[in-house]
Amino acid sequence: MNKVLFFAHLRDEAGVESAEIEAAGKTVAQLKEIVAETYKLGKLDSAMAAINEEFAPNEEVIQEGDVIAFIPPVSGG
Amino acid sequence: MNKVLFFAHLRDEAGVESAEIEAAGKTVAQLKEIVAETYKLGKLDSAMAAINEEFAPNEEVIQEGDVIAFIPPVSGG
Amino acid sequence: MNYEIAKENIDIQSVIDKVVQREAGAITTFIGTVRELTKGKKTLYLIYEAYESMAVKKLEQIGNEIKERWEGAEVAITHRVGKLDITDVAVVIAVSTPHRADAYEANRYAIERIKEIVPIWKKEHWEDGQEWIGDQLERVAYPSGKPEAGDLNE
Amino acid sequence: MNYEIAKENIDIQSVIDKVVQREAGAITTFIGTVRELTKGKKTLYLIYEAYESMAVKKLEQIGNEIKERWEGAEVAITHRVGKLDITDVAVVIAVSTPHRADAYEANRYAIERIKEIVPIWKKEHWEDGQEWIGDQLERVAYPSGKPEAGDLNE
Repeated sequence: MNKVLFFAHLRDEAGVESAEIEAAGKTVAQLKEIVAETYKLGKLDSAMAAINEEFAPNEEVIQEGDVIAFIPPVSGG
Repeated sequence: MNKVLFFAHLRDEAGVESAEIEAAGKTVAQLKEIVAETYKLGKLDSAMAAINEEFAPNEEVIQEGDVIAFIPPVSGG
Repeated sequence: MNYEIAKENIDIQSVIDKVVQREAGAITTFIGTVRELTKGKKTLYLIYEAYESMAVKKLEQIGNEIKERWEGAEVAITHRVGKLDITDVAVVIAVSTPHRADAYEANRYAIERIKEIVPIWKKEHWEDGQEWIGDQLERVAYPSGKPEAGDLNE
Repeated sequence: MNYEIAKENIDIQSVIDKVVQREAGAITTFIGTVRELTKGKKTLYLIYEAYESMAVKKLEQIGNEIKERWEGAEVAITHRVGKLDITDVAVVIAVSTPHRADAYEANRYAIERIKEIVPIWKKEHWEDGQEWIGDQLERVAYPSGKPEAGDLNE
């Protein structure tokens, strides 16, 4: 299983802070599609993804146990 | 009469912090010459002068009561 | 602990203290404060949220990038989360270097990088509504899913 | 009293407090500290001396120059005099502006101007001697008796 984290407007839209999803073997892009459909997330395309707290490109393959976070454009500072 | 102030290495060389000199009607350049000779100040040429706390060019004429300061190249900050 | 996410008011002096060094002639700080007006619109308050564990790692990455580029630099960054009122301090960046030009440049680099790669978001609250900043149309989106090629695993 | 000559330790936060404003999104500070090594030579301590009344006026002039050039800027500068040990704070410059690029630029401008026009001098004390900095041969002299044309009565 994999933990998936939502932040900022994505969390507001998804209505949850995190979810458990079976994502091992899928790419980040594939997981994005699944998550966008499941949670009706319109702007997931503009989000970055992080795997285990490091930015990961769309083509990276997720491993069992990885924590995936969807990161909207940041606005700290 | 005019008060003349010395700072930093000029004060160390002159051996005084200030002096009373009759300088009215003289230019800054003329006063520099007099002071350099009186106090044996070798580096007065590289000093700026201030009249009443404002930088003054060499050709400015000193008025009665003006306070003149000789200001070596500054090194604050 | 030079890189922190704070839930309370940031003590600026304590961030500065982390970068004091005998080899430094200059310390610069950047203090980001909550501004009342942005494009004529009045902000009432902000909420900052962070992906805290990753944010700390990314702040540390920025510090390491600075130490590689500016020799002898020391860096400390604290970013606050939670509700912030006007004039409250959101972020403090302190950089010390032997010479002053580097302290300014390295500090500026830090704030620009924070705005690129550190997972922190602010939600602006106005009299007539609220919005997460960063999902607005005028912002650059990241269609490839990443901020830029160079940011990955740097 | 945004422009001061201090005879004791400078409280950095109190300088920052002077430039806090609701319109500011950014505050930068420059903190000049006493560095141990300069060109490989070990400093034991410094003595700073000021032509105090004129120095305060010149600091204020610098603040006014900044306000003219960078809209919405607030400025506070405190420079210390007397004996300073390694890592002691010699000067604190705080600048607040609505946007961050200005806060960095205006702050940098302030320290460069201090080094040009404010009558403050430092005497370095090493193990093998002491010297007023500013009268050394590697420094630019002012043969015309002034720092530069633009500095007069600005």
